[in-house]
Amino acid sequence: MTATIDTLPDVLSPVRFHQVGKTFGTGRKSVVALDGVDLEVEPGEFVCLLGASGCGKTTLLNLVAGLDHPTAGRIELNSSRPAVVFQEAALMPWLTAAGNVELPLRMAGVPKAQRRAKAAELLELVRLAGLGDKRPHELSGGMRQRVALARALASTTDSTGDAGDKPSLLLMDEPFSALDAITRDVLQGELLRIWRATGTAILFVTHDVREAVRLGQRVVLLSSRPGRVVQQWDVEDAPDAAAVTDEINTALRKVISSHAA
Amino acid sequence: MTATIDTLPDVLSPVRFHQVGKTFGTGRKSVVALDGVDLEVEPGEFVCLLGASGCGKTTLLNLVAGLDHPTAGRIELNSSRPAVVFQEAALMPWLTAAGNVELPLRMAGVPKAQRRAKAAELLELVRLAGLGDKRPHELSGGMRQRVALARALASTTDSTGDAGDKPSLLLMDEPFSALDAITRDVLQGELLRIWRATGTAILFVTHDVREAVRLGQRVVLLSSRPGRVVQQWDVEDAPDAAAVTDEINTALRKVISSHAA
Amino acid sequence: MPLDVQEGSVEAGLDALDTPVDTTEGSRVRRIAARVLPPIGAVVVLVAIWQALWAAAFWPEFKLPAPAAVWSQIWQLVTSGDIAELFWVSVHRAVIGFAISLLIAVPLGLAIANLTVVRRGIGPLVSGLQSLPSVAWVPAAILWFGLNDRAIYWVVLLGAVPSIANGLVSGLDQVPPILPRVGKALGAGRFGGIRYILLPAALPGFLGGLKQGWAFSWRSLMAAELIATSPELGEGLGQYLHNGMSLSDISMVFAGIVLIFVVGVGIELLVFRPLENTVLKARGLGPAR
Amino acid sequence: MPLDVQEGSVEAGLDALDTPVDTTEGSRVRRIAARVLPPIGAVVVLVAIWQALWAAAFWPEFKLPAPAAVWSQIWQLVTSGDIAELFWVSVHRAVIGFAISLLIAVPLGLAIANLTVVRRGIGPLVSGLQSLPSVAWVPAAILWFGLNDRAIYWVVLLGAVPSIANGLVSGLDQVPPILPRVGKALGAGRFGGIRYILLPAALPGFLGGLKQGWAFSWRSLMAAELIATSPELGEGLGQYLHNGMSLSDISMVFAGIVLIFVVGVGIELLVFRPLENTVLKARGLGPAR
Amino acid sequence: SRAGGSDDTAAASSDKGPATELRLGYFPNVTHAAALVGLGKGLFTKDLGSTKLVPTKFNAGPEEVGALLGGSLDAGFIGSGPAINAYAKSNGEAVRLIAGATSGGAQLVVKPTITKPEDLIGKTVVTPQLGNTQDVSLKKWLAGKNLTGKVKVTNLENAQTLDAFKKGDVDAAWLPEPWSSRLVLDAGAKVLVDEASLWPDGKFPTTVLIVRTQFLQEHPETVKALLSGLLAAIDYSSANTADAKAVVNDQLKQATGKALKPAVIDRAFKNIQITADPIASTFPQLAKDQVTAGIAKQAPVVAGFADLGPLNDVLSKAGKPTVDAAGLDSK
Ligand SMILES: Nc1ncnc2c1ncn2[C@@H]1O[C@H](COP(=O)(O)OP(=O)(O)OP(=O)(O)O)[C@@H](O)[C@H]1O
Ligand SMILES: Nc1ncnc2c1ncn2[C@@H]1O[C@H](COP(=O)(O)OP(=O)(O)OP(=O)(O)O)[C@@H](O)[C@H]1O
Ligand SMILES: [Mg+2]
Ligand SMILES: [Mg+2]
Repeated sequence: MTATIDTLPDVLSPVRFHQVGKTFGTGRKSVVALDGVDLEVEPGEFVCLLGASGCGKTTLLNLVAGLDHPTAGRIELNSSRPAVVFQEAALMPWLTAAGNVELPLRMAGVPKAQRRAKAAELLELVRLAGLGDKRPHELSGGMRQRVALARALASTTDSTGDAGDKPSLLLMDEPFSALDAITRDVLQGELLRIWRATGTAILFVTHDVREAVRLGQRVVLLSSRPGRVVQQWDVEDAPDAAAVTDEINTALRKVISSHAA
Repeated sequence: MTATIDTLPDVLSPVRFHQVGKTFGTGRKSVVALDGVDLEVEPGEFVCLLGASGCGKTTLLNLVAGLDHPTAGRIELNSSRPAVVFQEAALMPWLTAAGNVELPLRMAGVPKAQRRAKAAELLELVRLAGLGDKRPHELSGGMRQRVALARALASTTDSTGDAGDKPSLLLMDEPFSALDAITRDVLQGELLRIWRATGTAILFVTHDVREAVRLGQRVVLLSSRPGRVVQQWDVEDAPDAAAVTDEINTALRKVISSHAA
Repeated sequence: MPLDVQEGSVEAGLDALDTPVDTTEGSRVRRIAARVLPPIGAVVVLVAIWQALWAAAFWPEFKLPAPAAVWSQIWQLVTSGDIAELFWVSVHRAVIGFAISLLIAVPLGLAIANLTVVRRGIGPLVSGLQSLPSVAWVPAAILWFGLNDRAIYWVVLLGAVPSIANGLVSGLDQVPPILPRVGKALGAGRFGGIRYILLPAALPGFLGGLKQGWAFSWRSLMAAELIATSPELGEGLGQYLHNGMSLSDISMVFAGIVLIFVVGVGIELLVFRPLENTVLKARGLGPAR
Repeated sequence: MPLDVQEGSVEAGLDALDTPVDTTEGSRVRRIAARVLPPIGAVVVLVAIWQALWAAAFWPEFKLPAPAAVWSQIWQLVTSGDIAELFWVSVHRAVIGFAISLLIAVPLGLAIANLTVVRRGIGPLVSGLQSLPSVAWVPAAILWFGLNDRAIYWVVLLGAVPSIANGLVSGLDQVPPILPRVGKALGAGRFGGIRYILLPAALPGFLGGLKQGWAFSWRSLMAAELIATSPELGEGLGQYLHNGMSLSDISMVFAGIVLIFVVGVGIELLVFRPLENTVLKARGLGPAR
Repeated sequence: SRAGGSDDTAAASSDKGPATELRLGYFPNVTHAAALVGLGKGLFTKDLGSTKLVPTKFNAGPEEVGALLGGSLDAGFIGSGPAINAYAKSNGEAVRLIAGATSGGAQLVVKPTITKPEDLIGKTVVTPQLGNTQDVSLKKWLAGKNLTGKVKVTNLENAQTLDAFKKGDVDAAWLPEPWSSRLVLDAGAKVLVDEASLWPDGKFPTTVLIVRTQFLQEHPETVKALLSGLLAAIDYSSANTADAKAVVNDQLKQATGKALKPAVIDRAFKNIQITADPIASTFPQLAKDQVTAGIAKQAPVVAGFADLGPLNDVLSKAGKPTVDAAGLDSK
C-alpha cells in the first residue's frame, strides 16, 4: 500500500480505505465487523453500499465519519467534515423539528434569520413544511427520518465556507427505509438533484437493490462476518438496469447463503 | 352504529373499529391523526395497512394494542392481548438479545429452562442464532429489528394459555424495513408459515406494496391528514399480483398527491 | 362481551393516570386545583393525625406540642412581622449560596464528566465531600472566616457544590451515546458539543441534581444558622429553631421545623416542579406515568 | 496532506478519551493503577498545598494545623486500635440506617412516580423533608426516643428516605416512554411493568439517587453523632469530631473530618463506583464520554 | 513563615488607642450574671464611651472560643475549662485571661433515689459539654471516688438535660446555674454535691473574662473601660441583689424569650458569687484536673495565661484591693 503516495491523483479522493479492519471487543467475544476493506470514493461520485443485515455497513460509515477508529489499516480522509444521516433518526428530543435542522447551522455560527430560512426550506424539501414546531415524539417514524435527512443536508450546506476547496462528502445510512414508495420516489429525485447541483460525493447504504441501481454510479457489495468488499458494479453506464439488478440480487443471495452455510 | 350488537357474527372478530377518530392535542395545534375509521379484522386474517408517511398507521396500531385511546368512536377488541412489533426496535437496553426475547415469557411466568429454549429457537428463526448474549447497543439496526420480531413472537406464543378460546392478534409496524432483501424474503416466508400454523390474525403495516400484496389477504389503504380508510383490495384471490400491485401503487400515488395539492 | 378498551379494560385505572388531562377552556381553575389540593389534603391529614395523637395524650405535651400551640407560635411571628425577616434572611442567603454553587459546580461537573483524569482524580473527592456533614464545617468556617456571612456561604458551598456537580455528572453519564456522536457528525467541536448537545441532553438528570443541590444548600444553610448565631448575622430560620432548642420550647422547635419545611416545599413547588415539568413534557417524558 | 483520522485529526485529543482502553493480557495491573493513581495524586497535591499554606504561616497554627499534627492524631488512633471502633460504630450504623431507608424509600418512590394523587399529595412533602437539616431533628429525636440508637436511626431515616425516594422518582420520570409501552404490549401487568421494565430502566438514575441517599444517610448519621453523644451509643466518628470541637483542638477536628471523608470516599470507590460502572457499561453508556 | 518559630501574634502589635468596636461574647445564663447586668444596665457602654459595644450570645464554650480564635469576637465571658483550652490549643497565643466574673454555682443534682456516690454506679450522669468546667469537675470527682468507668458520663445541652431528666433517661447531672436549680425545682432533683464544697473557701472560677491577645495589645484603653464596666456591674449586683435578679431575668427573657421562675433565680443567685477575681491560683489545679479527668494527656500549660495588669489598674484606681495573679501572668 506504499504505492498510494506515488500514484496520487490530481484531484484527491474524499475518502480512501487501505486494508481497513474493525474488530469490536477482545478475546473470545470479539466480533470482526470489517476486514481488509479497500475502498475509494472519487470526488463527486455516488456510491451505494449493499450487504446483508449486520455485515458492517454502519460500521464502515462510522469509520468514515470519524466516529469510530479502525483497528487495522488506514483511512485517508480528504474531504470537509462528512455530513451523516444515521440509521436511527437520532433527533435531539429537546428540540423541535426545525430546531434539529437548525442545529448544525447554529453550531457553525450561521445568523438566526438565515438559519430559520434554511431550515424552513429544507423541511419543505423533505415534505414536512409547516411541521417545524413539532417535537420529535410528536412525529411519525418516517417524519423523523426525513427531519434527520434535512438536518444532514443542513450540515453539508454550511460546510462550504470553512472547508475551502476540499471535496464534500455525504454519508447516508438507509435514509429512506421508513418512507412510503411515493415519498421515497420524490426524495430520491431530490437527492439526485442536490447531488448534481453540489457535486458532493455520496456514500449511500441501502437494502433496496433497485434503489441502489437507480441512484448510484457504482454499487459495492459487502460480505458478512467479516465484512469484505466482494464485488462492485458500475451501474451508471450499464445498458440494462433490470439485468444489473438481477445480477446484484443473485450475488447478494450467494453472499448471504454462503455465510449461512 | 347501534346495529353492531344485532349483527354479531358467530365467530367474533379480534378487532373492530367503529368510526374511530384520534386527535392529538387540543386547540389550534391539534393534529387529527385518524378520522372515522371503520375497520374489521376477521379471525385468522392477514391484513396489510398501507399509507403515506405520517398518515396514522402507527397510531392505529397503538389504538388496537390499547396503548392509546381513541378520541372518538369505539374499538371492540375481542382477542387475547395483541402482540406488537413496534416501528422502532425499542429493546430494553439492560437486557441481552436473548433476555429481551425472554422478557414476555418471564412476565408470563414461564419456567427458566423453557424460556431459554424458546428464546434460542426464536433467535434461530430470525437468523440470529448464537447472538443471544449480545447487548442491544452491540447489534446492527437490522439485528435489533429481528430481535424485536422474535420478542413479539414470544409474546404471542405464551398468550395461548390464558386467553382461552379468544382469537389471537399480531400487530406489526414495518417489521422488515431495515432488512436486506434476502433476509426479508426468508422472514416473510417464516411469518407466513407461523401465520398458517397458528391461525393468528395479523395487522401488518408496510411501505412496500409488493410485500403487502405478497403477504396479505387484504390490503387497506389509508389517506393522510386525516387518516381514513380510502380503499381495500382483496389480494389473496386476485388473479394477477403484478396488476394489483400497480393498481395499489396508483391509488397510493393519488392519495398522496391529493394531500399535497 | 366485547372488551371495550375505552371504558372497561383491566388497565383502565392505570391508564387514566396516563391520559393527559384535557385542557379545555374553563379547566384552568380545575387544573390549578388538581395541583394544589392534594398537597393541602396531605397536610390536613398529617395535622389531623398529629392532633389526634396529641389529644390522645399518647406522649406528654413537652414531647409533642398541640398543633394549636405551634400554630400560635407561627401566628405570633406573622402578626409581629418577624416572619418576613426570618424568611428574607434565610432565603436570600440560600439563593445567593446556591447561585455561587452553580457557578462553581457546573464547570466542575463538566470537567469530571468529560475528562477521565479529572473524573478519576477529583471525582471520588467530590463525592467524599458530599458525605461530610455541614455541621462538621461550621466550627472550621467560623475559625477561618469569623462569625459572618462568609463563613455561612462557605458551609453552603461545601454542601451544595459537590451535590450539583455529581448530579450533573450522573446526568451526563446517562446521555444516550448516539446523541454526542450525532453532534460530532454535525460539526460540534468540543465546546459546541457541550453547549448544544451534552448540556441539554443531560438536563433532566441535571435538574434532579439541581433539586438535590438546592436541598443540600438549604440544609447546609440551616445547619450553619443553627450553630453560628450572632446579632451581626441577622436572625434566620435556623437561628429561630436554635432559640427554640435552647429554650427547650418544643412548640417553638416545631414551629421552626414547620417554617423550614414550608420554605423547602415552597421552593420545590414554585421553582423546581414547574421547571421539571416543562423540561420533561417538552421531550415527551411524562411526569405521571 | 491527506488528513489521517487515526493519527492527526483535530478531535484526536477528544477522541482519545472516547476510545475504550484496550484490555490486553498484562494490563490488569495497569488498569487498577489507572484507577487508583489519580485520586492518590489528587490527595497528594491537596496535602502539598496544605503543607505549603501551613509552612507559609499564612494562618496561625490554631486555624490551620500542620498536616503532620493531623497525621499524628490519626496515627495515634491507629496504633491504639481505637480507629477500628470508630469505624465500626459509625459504618455499621450507617449501613443499617441505609438499608432500612431503602426498604421504606423504594415503595414510597414507586408510589410517588406511578400514582398522580400520591405524587401531588406526598411528593412535595417528601422534597420538603429533604430540605430539613438533620441537626434540626436531633433534639426532637432525643426527646421522643431517648438517647439511644433509635434516635440516631430516626435522624438517618429522615435524611435518607426522601433522598432515595426522590432519586428513584427522577430516575423513573426519565425512562423513555416507549419502554413501558413496549412492556405493556408484551403483557406486563401493573406489578410486572414495575418489576421488569420501570425499575431496571430507571436503574442508572436510581443509582445516582442511591449515591445521594447514601451521602445523606452518612451526613445525617454524622450530624446525629455530633450532637447526641453518650457512652451507651458507643463512640463513632461524629463523636470523635465532636470531642475535637469541644476541646477546641483543631488538629483533632481535622483528623475527624479526614476520617469521615475517607469513609465517604471509600464507600464511593468500593461500592457505588463499580456498581455504577457495571450498570452503565452493560447498556453501552460510557462513564467517560 | 513557620520556620521563624516565634509567636508573631504576640510580638507584632502595639497600642492603637481605643477600638471603634468591642465585640463581647456571653451566655444567657445565671453564671454570666455580671455580663447580663452590665449589658442590661448599660454599664459597659457607659465606660466604653465612643467604642461601640456589640454583644454576642453563645450557648457553648467551644463556639465562643472558635469565634474568638476566628477574630469575630474581641472579648468573652466564658467557663474556665474552655478558657484554658483556648489558651492551650493556641499555644498560648490567642487569648489572655483578664478578669473573673462568677465563682461557684455548680452542683451535682441527682434523682432522689440516689443518696451516696456509690449509688451512681451504672447510672448516667450528664454534663453540658466535653471538657467544659463542669465536665472536668465531675470526672475529677468521679476519679477521686474511684468511680471512673463505672458511671456513664454523657454530654447534653442543658435544655435537653432538663427534658431527659424529667423523662427519666438521665439519673444525675453536674450543671451550672440556673440549670441545677431548675432541675431541683422543676424536676424534683436533689443535690448530691455542691462543687463549692470541693474547693478551698468554696471559691472556684465558674465564669471568667478572656480577651484576644492582639486586641489587648492594640486597645488596652478599651479593655480597661470594659473592666471598669464589669466592676460597676459587680458592684451593682451586690448592692441591689433584687434588682440584679430582675435585670438578669429580663436579659434572659430578651435573649431567649423566656424568663425564669422567681424561685429558680433566687436559688441560683444564692449559689453564685459575683466577683472580678479570676481566682488565678486555682488554674494550675484546673489544668491538672483535665488530666485526672482523662480529657488531656498532659496538663495544659497555663503559665502566661493571665494578664491582670489592666484589672488591677482599674481596681486600684477605684480604691479597691487588687487581685493576685498567683504566678499565672508569666511564662
Ligand atoms: N458497539 C459494538 N460492539 C460490539 N459489536 C458491534 C458494535 N457495533 C456493531 N457491532 C457488530 O458489528 C457487526 C456490524 O454491525 P453494523 O451495524 O455495521 O451492521 P450493518 O451492516 O449496519 O447492519 P444493518 O443493515 O442491520 O444495519 C454486527 O455483527 C454487530 O453485531
Ligand atoms: N404523541 C403525538 N403527539 C402529537 N402528534 C402525534 C403524536 N403521535 C403521532 N402524531 C401525529 O399523528 C400523525 C400520524 O402519526 P403516525 O405515527 O401514526 O404515522 P405513521 O402512519 O405511522 O407514519 P410512518 O409511516 O412515517 O411511521 C402524524 O402527523 C404525527 O405527527
Ligand atoms: Mg446499519
Ligand atoms: Mg409509523
